[in-house]
Amino acid sequence: MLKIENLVTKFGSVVALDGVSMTAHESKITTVIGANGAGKSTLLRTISGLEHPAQGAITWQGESIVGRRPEDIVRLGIAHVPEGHAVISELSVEENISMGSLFRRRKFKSDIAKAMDEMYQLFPRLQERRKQLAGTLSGGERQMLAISRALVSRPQLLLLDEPSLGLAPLVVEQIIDSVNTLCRTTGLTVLLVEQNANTALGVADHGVLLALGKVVADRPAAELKADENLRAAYLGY
Amino acid sequence: MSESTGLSISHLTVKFGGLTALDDVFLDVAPNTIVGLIGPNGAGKTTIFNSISGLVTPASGEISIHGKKMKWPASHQLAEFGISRTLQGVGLFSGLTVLENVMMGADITSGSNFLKDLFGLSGKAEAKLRRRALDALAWAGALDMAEKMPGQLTYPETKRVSIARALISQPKILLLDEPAAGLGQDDIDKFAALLKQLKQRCAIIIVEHHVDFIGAISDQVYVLNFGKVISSGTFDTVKRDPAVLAAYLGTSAQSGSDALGGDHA
Amino acid sequence: MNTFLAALFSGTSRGAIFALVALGLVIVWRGAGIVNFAQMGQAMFSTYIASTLITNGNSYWVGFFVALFAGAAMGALLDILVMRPLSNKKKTELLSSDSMRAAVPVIASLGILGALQALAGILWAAEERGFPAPAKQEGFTFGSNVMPFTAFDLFVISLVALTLVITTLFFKKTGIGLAMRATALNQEVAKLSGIRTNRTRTLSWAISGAASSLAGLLITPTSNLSPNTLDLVLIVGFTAAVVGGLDSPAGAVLGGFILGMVISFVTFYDTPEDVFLSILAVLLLVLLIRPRGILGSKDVRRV
Amino acid sequence: MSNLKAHSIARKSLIRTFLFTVVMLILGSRFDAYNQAQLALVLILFIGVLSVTILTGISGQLSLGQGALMAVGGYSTALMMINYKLSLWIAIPLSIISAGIAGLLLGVAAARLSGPYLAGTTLVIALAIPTLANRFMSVFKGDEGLPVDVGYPPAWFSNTFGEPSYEKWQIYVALPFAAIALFFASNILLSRSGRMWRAIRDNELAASLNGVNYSRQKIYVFIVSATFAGLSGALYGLRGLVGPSVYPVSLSLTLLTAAVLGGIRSISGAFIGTVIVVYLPDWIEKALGNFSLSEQVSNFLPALISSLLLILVVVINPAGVAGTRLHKHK
Repeated sequence: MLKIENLVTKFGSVVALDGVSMTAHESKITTVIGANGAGKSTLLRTISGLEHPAQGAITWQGESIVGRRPEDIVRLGIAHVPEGHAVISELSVEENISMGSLFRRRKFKSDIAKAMDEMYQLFPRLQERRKQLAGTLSGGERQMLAISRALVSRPQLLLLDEPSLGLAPLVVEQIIDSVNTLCRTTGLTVLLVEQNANTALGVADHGVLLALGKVVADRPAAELKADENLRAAYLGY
Repeated sequence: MSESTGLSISHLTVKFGGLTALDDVFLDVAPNTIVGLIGPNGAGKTTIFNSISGLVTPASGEISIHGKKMKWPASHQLAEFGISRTLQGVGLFSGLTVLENVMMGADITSGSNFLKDLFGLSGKAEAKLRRRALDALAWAGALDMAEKMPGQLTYPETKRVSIARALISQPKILLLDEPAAGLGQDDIDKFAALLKQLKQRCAIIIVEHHVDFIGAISDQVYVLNFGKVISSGTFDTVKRDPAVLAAYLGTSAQSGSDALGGDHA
Repeated sequence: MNTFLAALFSGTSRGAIFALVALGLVIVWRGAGIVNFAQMGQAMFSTYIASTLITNGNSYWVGFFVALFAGAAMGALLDILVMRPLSNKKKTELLSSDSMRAAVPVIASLGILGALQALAGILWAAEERGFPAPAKQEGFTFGSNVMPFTAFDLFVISLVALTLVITTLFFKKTGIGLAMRATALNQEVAKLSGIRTNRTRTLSWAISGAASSLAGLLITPTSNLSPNTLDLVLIVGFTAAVVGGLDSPAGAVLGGFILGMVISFVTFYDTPEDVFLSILAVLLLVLLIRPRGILGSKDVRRV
Repeated sequence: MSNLKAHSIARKSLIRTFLFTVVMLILGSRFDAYNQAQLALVLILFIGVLSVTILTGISGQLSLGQGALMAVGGYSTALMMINYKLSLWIAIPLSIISAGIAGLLLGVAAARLSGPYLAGTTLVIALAIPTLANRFMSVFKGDEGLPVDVGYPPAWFSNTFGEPSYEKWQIYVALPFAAIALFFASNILLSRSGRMWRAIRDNELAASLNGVNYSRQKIYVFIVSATFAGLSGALYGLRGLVGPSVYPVSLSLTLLTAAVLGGIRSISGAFIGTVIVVYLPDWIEKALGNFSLSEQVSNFLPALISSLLLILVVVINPAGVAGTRLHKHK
């Protein structure tokens, strides 16, 4: 379980997160939604150690992870797929995926090939393009690759930042479905940040609505979907 | 396209490599109005600004400024055309004082030249420019920051300074790139009041994801998604448009014309 | 014909060494975004260490390997003591602009170069001294003809070729190599993949240090050793890296050989005095046509 | 910067220049012969360091080839003095023009380059230019070089002010030029051009959106910087010889070291840095007077210490000694 209490993150004097408290429950999909600039990405970046919070607590499996470096947080089983198909274009598909498992080579050498195979089963299109440079992939394929890169480290918690960004609806559906299946079959905990509220709430168990760095609603997803708050947060009425 | 049009764009198409970032976009901005551009991340809002301000070269499209058809301007020619632009990351010069930053906004109209500068004879022009800068700062409510460095300001303060810098050249068209980003509700309200005043002086185009704010101040709103204008009109009409709701909340009312895996910058 | 062959052989052997120097520069540039002007200062220093060991009765190979190790250690230290603290300072106002962020590490590396050269002067005096070659420096004989190609040339070329193959395999085939490439290309994604980017960056400095020490060991038998002798090698190596493309290892090798050939042919067919003018000409020509080098990637201006 | 009135920029620069000149004259009259020669050297190099301050500190472009521009100034002056028997008071201003043209050419190339590309290219230029001396032997006299010096004062000067020593005459020759350089540098930094150049340094894109044609401005910067370097080089050669050995690559690095140590963004920093670089060997000698050091050590100690200082300044406070004020806020 990931527990966040009163988290504040600032960029210089800009307050991006303003006292956020929320929880991501074991083996559930929790989605954080809200308009652009609401602080969703900052939340994930603070959890994964890319940003340092000004105050507040982040506890993972009962242990505080504030102040740790991103490369150590990955080792605790938290994998982050940042916004914008974060893959390395100059590396091949295979290299991008295996990059995510480098740190496990010593202890889990035998498992790595298996983990890679699972990724190819999850996204067969990546297997066809194994030797291609990531830069030659389409947007949707790159997003699949970024997710595989994170999943190959066998995380218990997946932080997924706007997988739908710039993708056609059909592709979004496919990616979200894969993540959903994975969560339901393997017990992976997912924290999904989305701009695309309806899609996200469609698969999530729980929804958190952010506006201007604050939590304005924190409810079961189905309930939130019907809430007036939602439209107001996006379109201002 | 009437004579009084402040700025008008038609058939604007921008491509990055194989990706179409903007697809046949149109935009009409009348003088003394505020036009808001909204849309989800990656819809192409900033790319429109970049096209107008010479930072990207459109594949095709036309631009008229003050009713006259023009070439797409180079970035350093904007001031000549009476266009000012603020940058998303504010873009202040970190090694210049606030006053100097604002003076930069009208440097090329100061009437000085290199030889005058070399012989120390630009004092008069400098003094004039300085007064204008102080006026602009005062107008933006940032007069007491004049001698500070940008690094010493709070974020809302840097926004004010960047507005002052954009205004000192007395532009006819002002492009504001996410001016409300990072501001709290209080500052947003103050800022909205500031912009409504500003409208008396020039046409304003705002790229913004803070829809609330856009709704409160804009005369016209254009909604972009996947590089296309999907809706335009007053905020009240736009927000009732199902296409807009779909774009924002992600119901699958989308056109679906995008090929599998296609993406947009 | 004999002059042509001589120029060709000498160009190959020089080109190999310049390729090595350029490769050292490229590795650090990709890994840390810094052009290390101290690189050949480190090489000079470690060659002096080798020279001292050999004069004191140790075998050539002891000196050789100690020098490689010393070069690597110096590279790592330089990163840990100077460059890493400097990159942590990014938030200060002076370093908040791109231009100064690019300039200041270059200035630091020049300071390191100056310090190493002065220290070498203090420890080993400024007079030139010879440095032994592990192979004969007389041309092979072919019938009654002396060929313009020596056993040492062969040694240089094969050793450089071996080094290039090993580094290529290291970068392409090993996990650490992948980690280093990932860090160089996208630090954030690398960190999120669990790669300890500080360590891999220090490793780039170390590998670059070892590569340039090797270049120092290979060039001093023909050019002698003094605190300043390798300055010119650095400048040629830098030109080679820029000509090939600063971010491309293959470009470094290509650039190295181009420069080796240019220098060699100018020396043989014209006069050695024109060497630097011809280097300048090659550099300006390439930069005017392809500002990012022959194999360099395009610079994308972002807003 | 407060209370600017018309023409007050020139006035402010004039006051600075006047004070500078008076202090230098007083120091020059008090010093012994050795220190007079050192002071003359400070004045000469100060102009060269200003060229780095303007180019790197103000406009953010790193050049390692200022020594080559100094050589252009030096050779032009020497050739005019030797071949056309021109007085140095005519030859030096003319040689500044030739340095300016070299700066223009460099600037055109530099406008396309940035960061390490520019640094490396200028370094290659610094290396290639002096080899021209051997290439065109008949004109430049190769490694031997062209002997020139400041000569002796004209009769009217000696009759009016008395016969100065050679060292003092060196000061009298260098000081007017240093004062003029200071005046122009001060004007530029206080006015619009200096502000534009700093803006380009801080944010090229934003500068461009504010109407600055930065490619053109970068060329201006190079021309101005080159004229300063050329002037410095002309005076530097008049210490006795103009030849390739007088303008080595290390000279460019000395200028850069001085500029960084003092504070790369200000005129006072340039002066402080020059004093440090010129006097450091003397200070070290004094400080270590009690130890008997071998020549090998004492020859290299100043270089070692100035290099270490350079590294320390860069790592601890990159804004330099005079830059603390600018640097204190985050």
